[in-house]
Amino acid sequence: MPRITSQAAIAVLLGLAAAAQAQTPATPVMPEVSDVATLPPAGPHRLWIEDAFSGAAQVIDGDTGALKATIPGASLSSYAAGPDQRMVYVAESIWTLGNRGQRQDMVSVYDGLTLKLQTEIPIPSRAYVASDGQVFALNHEGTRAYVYSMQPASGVVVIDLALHKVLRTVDTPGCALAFPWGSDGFSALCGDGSLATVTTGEKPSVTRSAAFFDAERDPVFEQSPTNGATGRTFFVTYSGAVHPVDLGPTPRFEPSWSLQAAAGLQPAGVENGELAWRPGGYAPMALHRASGRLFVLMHAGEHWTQKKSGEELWMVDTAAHKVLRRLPLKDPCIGVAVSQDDHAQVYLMDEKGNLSIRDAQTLDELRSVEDVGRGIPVSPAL
Amino acid sequence: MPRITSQAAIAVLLGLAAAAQAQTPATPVMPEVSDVATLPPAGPHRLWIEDAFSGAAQVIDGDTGALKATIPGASLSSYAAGPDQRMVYVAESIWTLGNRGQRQDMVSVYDGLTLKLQTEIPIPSRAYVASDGQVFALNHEGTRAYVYSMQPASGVVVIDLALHKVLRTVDTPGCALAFPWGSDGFSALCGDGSLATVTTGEKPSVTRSAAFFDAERDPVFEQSPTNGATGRTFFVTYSGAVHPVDLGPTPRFEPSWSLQAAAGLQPAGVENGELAWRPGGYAPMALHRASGRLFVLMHAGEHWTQKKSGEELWMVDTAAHKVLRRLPLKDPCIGVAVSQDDHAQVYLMDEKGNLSIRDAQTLDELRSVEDVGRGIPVSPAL
Amino acid sequence: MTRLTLDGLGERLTRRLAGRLSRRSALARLGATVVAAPLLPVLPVARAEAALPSSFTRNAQTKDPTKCDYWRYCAIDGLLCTCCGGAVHTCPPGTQASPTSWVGTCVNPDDGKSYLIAYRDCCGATPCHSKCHCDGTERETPLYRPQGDNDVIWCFGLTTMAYHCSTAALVGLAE
Amino acid sequence: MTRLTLDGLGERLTRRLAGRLSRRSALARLGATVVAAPLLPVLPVARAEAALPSSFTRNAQTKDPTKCDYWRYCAIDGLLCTCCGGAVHTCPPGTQASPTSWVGTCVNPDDGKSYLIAYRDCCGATPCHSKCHCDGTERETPLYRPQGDNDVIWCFGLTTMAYHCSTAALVGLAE
Repeated sequence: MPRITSQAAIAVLLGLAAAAQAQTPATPVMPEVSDVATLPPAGPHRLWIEDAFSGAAQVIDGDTGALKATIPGASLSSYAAGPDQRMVYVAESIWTLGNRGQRQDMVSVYDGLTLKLQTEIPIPSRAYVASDGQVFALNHEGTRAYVYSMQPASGVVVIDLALHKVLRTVDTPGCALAFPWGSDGFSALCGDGSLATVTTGEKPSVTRSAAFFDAERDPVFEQSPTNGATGRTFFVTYSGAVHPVDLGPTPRFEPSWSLQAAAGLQPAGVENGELAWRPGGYAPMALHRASGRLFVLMHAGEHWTQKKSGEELWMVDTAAHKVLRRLPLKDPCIGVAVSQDDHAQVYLMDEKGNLSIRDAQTLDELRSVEDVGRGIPVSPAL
Repeated sequence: MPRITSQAAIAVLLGLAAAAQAQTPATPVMPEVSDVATLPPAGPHRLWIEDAFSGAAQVIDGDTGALKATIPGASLSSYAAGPDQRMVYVAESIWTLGNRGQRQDMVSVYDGLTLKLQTEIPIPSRAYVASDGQVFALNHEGTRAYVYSMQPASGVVVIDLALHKVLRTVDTPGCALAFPWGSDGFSALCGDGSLATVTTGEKPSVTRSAAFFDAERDPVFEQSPTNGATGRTFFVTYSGAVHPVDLGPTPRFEPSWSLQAAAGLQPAGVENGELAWRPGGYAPMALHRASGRLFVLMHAGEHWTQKKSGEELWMVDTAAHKVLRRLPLKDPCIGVAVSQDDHAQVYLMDEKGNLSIRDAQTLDELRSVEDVGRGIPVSPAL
Repeated sequence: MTRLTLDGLGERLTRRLAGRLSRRSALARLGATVVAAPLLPVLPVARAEAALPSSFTRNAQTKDPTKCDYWRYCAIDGLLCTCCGGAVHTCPPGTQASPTSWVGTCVNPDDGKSYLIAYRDCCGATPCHSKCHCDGTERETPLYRPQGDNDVIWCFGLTTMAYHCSTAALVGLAE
Repeated sequence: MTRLTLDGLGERLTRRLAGRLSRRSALARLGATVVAAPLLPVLPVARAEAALPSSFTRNAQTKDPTKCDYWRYCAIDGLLCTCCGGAVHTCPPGTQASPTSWVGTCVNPDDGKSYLIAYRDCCGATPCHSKCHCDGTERETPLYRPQGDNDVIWCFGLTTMAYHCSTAALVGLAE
């Protein structure tokens, strides 16, 4: 008598025996069983919307605009995906009593299809920041994860993602962030405008370059795009100077060039009152690695407006140092992302929380999604 | 050389010795010291805005409309104040890993002036609900707290607020909520429309009345207002029938009367299609205990619209069974509260999150506060 | 019993154990329900319909389960899983479907019949960012009739009660 | 050192201790700062102003500290404590003032002078519901120059880093 049984169970659970007895039994028909969805294998147009403060990343299908799932995360977590997004990693800091209690830093590991928690990798510490920069990154093979830590001192926690354990923490005094290259190396940016090159083997080594930018007057964005497979990286300054660097054991620095000059304009300066088109936003740029095309949110403003939303999207050929397209944006945008396939899509998030999905070639809008909520778009493809 | 010292400290902390050295020391002037504010002793017009989902209660001064402080709380917490709001209590459920891990149920105790956490009283369980009803309540002396629990079975956790410990949990099968009366008694509402009377001494006793309302077809609001000092309680049904009951060891039931009739209208029925003025909202009513005046949010609708926002505020004389005023509301309101002093204020929260503060006598608006955010107004005066 | 036992223990310990014990007991007691779930319904069947359908029914549609006026949502309260990567009776990836639920009786305007709907919450993850928030209140009852209370977080018997979204599973004919 | 020690421990234990140890070390190292706080400033002084004031300075006011264009907020990022029951350099009740801060150099339009402003976060409570969110970016630098980074949660050395709101304390003349 399953109905009796379940009635009894609920009655006990809810302490409502009396009420339950009183109820007219319903005609049994085949009831629907509740189940749980799984994600299809990730295609190239899968998109994440990362909301730093509320935590959680929305998983969106760029081909439909539909919300497919939510990756759970504590406030101020960082998110990353392994090869083919078969695994999803969340670097997070959680207190046992929410706003108080014992701090717990970890990298939580989720299956990429079921989003079921696989394990938690405890880490000694991580930078607790509302930053969209390279604070949590994987190497291009997805075998290593690097977590930037600034408490108490500047360092990078190196994690073996196969063993699910911390290998070591490399001190990076005066330097921050982690731009991975090769199997076990990464580079960091330093407060004096130099680059730190770090190998993370048994005996970690840290070497410093000469300063290649003015970190005080015209810093490079911590969201400067990098290609973990080749080490090719474009460090872009607040004023729009592009410093191409091939990261690796011995980094190769190329002469810098100007985004504005690439558009046939005067390079922008850093003095007060100097109005120019400048890069800005919370996710101000994205690189399509195969084509070397850089998509940058640009706004008209003075220096020190590096977080101002983009009024135009510039499509830049980083080989020819040429701006190919300038797309005026109806609503100012806080972030841009680009997928990494041949038929790439560009994702633009505006200040109202509306997402625009566009063809990366033509920049025509394919579809838009209203009111996605705060957060920046990220293409999780490794 | 304090400057050196502190420079060094910061340098170490941030791992930026290099950068720090490079800096021009600033001319020492008397710098401002950071301090922490404390609340003044609570006046009668102090107001709480409780946001069930985000957690936290905003403390607002009804005489200025200013936000004075925030009472921290986990999602789905319940809030209560002791005598003169010298102590603030938060009943909350927190998981050690935020959305996972070990569940911890507790009543967190805060000093009413500093809002510093004094202690946490662990409790076996509590109902985890988005309810604004009597799930957490103090007796009128502020010596006992009652926490309704429905996991696994229906019961009420009795807490001694002097000893900061749980005395016992009283099972209340088939009954829920806690309307405190006297020093150590409370009443609960039952699924069959009866009232359970509970004494919580060494040998707790639970007695049940005959059914006095139809819990299935016309339930009474769980937010029905009660006076813990006298036991005087007005159980109001979804259709607007008022059941006055003097809660106590032997509850005294008075004949019910109709809100609509008190306004010279036909009492509202419960059949589909029957349009009438009905009580509704998330905090649909509030009682000014001294005057016995009931303030009810009313809307025009059919039965089963008990959460619909109020389109009018009715001021009701509960002794004369007479509606004294019907105030049309410009924007529909989700909640109402009233202060308990002689120069009482009425607080109205509309659907847009705007708060209106009015004179409880004239219902004239004294001031309004824009965009206070989701949440219902509560006057925490015991 | 659980509670009496706990009262004997030290406070710290009590707190550490409280959740686990009470969840265990809940799970034990729920076992039957979980197993029997396919053959639910348990639960309150509304009395014979009044001649006139309710206002919700009169305005309900049967095509789009991402809208609040979808017929099954007559007593739902929460974020629709249909907007969060789930479906009408399917939880989004990474969440757990609650073995317990509150229940509504909704009329399908296509056949005019009343059906029992089990509103099962999907739990165990931060809330969905869904814009689809609905609050149906037909025959919705207060906590003292919890089987009809949609303010309760219906995640009993799961490893966590973090609320994500709500589903509406058809469990039977009400007549 | 902390970390090397931790690497030796079992994973569970590591996690249990990590926060506590690193906070302790932070506190130890911060001791001097905390004590010396009244005699701060430590910190980067911008180079001599360019002839023209910055756009923020040109539009700044000195009357209303609950507005983003208040002169001291040239490099603030966050919720203003002045809207949360605190004041320009006062944390709201129940929160803790961070002993550390990021720093901005703002011009007071009344005297045209540049001042060092220490932006100290108030921590230890759920975020303020303040509508007063501001994001000044004057001389705001990335993580590799953290003393000027307003994306960092500046709650180092406190018992919790839960962010509530941000203050702007005057610490000295920049010239």
